Amino acid sequence: MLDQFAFIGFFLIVALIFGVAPPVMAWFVRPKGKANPRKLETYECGMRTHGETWVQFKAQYYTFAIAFVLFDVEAVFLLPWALAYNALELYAVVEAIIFILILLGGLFYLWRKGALEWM
Amino acid sequence: MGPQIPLEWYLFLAAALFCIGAYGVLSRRNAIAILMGVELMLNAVNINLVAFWRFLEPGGAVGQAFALFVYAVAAAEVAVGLALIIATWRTRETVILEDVDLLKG
Amino acid sequence: MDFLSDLIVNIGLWLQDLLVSIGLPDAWVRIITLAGGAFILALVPLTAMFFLIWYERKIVARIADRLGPNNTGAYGGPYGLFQVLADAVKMFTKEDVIPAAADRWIFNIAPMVFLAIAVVVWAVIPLGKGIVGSDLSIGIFYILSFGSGAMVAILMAGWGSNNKYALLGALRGIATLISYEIPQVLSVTAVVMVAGSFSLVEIVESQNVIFLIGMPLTALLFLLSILAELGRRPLDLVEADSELVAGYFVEYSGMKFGMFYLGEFMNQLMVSILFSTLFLGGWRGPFVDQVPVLGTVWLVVKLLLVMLVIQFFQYSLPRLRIDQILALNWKFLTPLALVNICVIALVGKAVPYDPANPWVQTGALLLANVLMALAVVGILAVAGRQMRRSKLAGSS
Amino acid sequence: MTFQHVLFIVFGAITLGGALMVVTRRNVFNAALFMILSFFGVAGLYVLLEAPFLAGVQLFIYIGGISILIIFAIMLTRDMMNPDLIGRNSQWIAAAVVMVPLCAILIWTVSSHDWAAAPGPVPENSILTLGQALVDQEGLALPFEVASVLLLVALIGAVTIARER
Repeated sequence: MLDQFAFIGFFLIVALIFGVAPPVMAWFVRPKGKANPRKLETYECGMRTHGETWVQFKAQYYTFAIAFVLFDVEAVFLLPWALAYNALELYAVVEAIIFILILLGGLFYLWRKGALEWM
Repeated sequence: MGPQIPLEWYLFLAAALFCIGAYGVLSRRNAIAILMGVELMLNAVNINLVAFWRFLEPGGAVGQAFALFVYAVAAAEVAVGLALIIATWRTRETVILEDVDLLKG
Repeated sequence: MDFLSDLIVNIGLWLQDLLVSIGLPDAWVRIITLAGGAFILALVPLTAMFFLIWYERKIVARIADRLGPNNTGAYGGPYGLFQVLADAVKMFTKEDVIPAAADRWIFNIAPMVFLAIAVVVWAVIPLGKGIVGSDLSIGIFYILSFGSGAMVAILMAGWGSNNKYALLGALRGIATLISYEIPQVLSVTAVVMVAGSFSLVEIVESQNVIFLIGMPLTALLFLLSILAELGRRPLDLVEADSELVAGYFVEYSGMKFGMFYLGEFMNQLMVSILFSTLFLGGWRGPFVDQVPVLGTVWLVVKLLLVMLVIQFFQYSLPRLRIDQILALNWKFLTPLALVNICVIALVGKAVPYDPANPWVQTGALLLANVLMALAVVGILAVAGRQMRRSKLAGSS
Repeated sequence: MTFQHVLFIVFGAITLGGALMVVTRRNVFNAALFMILSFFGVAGLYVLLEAPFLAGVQLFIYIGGISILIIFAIMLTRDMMNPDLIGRNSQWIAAAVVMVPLCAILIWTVSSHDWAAAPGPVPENSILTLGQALVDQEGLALPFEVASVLLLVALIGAVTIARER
């Protein structure tokens, strides 16, 4: 198994090289020199930027992020079950379906409570 | 070819990671940073679980399965913890735990 | 003829023999072949890119009733084929502007992380019969887990730019990316269930009947989720060029912008191959057993088709609003994906797979899919009528 | 010193170095990025322990899920923009004084025990065994269903708390 991952290790290094190489190569050919301070201003369609960038965002983003993480974990539980699916008995399949339906019930509850609406 | 690294190395690493995480929990003021420390501690626990699975019972599934359950607990803990932090932020405009002291009003 | 029939595999073996014959120690031979193989495999998407960007631009031009790159002069080459090369040279020679307000470290690292992640997933994709970097036992899960790292790069870019448009674009983009990852993973779960393996090679080999026939709904779920993942219209909130200028990479210029562009194209190519591998049988096709090189040709044909479908979505549909996109995912695709898994699990147990006659299970699955699709359409019709009625009642 | 030892030291250094930066950086966003680096190192350790599925889960849930959640929360509360924010509280010296001996005690305890030598290789189908054990009535079927209930409770609870009313 580690033999398979040896290639992944090399590939990881190669991918990092591919990531770092373009800016380094560009450094040799691109024009350098001090840029006009106007050019270094934050871009905002020609206007001066106003106030902090970190304006407060809707908590609604966070609601969906929570649902995402928990369904992610559910998918991770389902993946080994899916791999073993062909070797399983019917009751094991039904167990996993109960597992899915419990979370689906939670999703429907949130839906009825209006938590999935974008306000 | 079995693993060439002794079990102790993993346990040392997990112990160090756990202590770093606990230090983060005890010494940070920002509630989100404290949660990050908790995550590091959970990771240390998981390293231990997987290392014991590998060295004591590689044929079984219990070690890996419990690591999966720890993931579920970690996800639930982070979701609820951060939701509390955001609810507190909405009413008190702070994430500094020392300022969130309801008894002082 | 023997040599021709398994061209790429034989070249690899020949190189290995050559290295051994010069008298290098075994460990060095292994390291050199692994590193060389990794480098060559990483070059494949990069070189394919030059053709595929040209292909996309030609399709876009035809949809918009234009000609596309067609300069036959010094730079363009025949049919404008070298246009992309000229663009790349331009990118390299552009000035590199780092905004004064930016967080320099995060700003500079973000495109590198993005491109590195776009490259790293290529390690497990089978590009033809016997041509695969490493046939990992967790193959498809490896791609999914590294793919989720791209979100971190996007957040880094949005944050490091210190620009309102960039940060808002990153947040909105991440909101769609994370939402649509759920149907993607769940549709992959359905494929894994039927194929019985995570390894992409084994998934291809188990497709005696391509999975598209047995699981059209799963394929549709996967297609929609990759559209969102690529930031393609109708789900292109990540960029939304008319609202957010360019999304999370507004502040990037020169080669760093080029890296985001290149990374997105590599992702597009990767998910096209993934779709072909999971649902269209990958490199399998007629005559592959006699001439294995033909497998790569079949794969290229399939992935060009998938890319064509993606382009049609991209350039003929309007963009959805963010509330519509999230509602589509959480109220429709995610429940459908979960029900889909349940149905496939039950049907797969009721009609077990028979190696002698693979069409039996496929037919049962197809029937279940059709029934499921009819039920979904029925529920949608009833729900839509109710919604219209309540609206009418509310307005009067 | 074999190749595996070198890899272990590299990944261990990534993990511990990232973790140290997490607990010492003032800027919470930077701390979150170092936390991601630390998680990546742990995934590498899982590969060395021949648990590739868990390495994938580590990337998938921790980097793709939990870290994103934490960064979202940082962006929603934007408290690191506060200029007079000090990263650590008044008891940080006490915490360090407690934690260094605790770490020493843990390491001493671990090293004073005689641990079993490494057994043979992990069977090829360890993920399959995991999948079967998760839904096995004799095995972990109950924890499996309870995990689902836990996720359900966390989903409803967290969304209800975080919602704007």
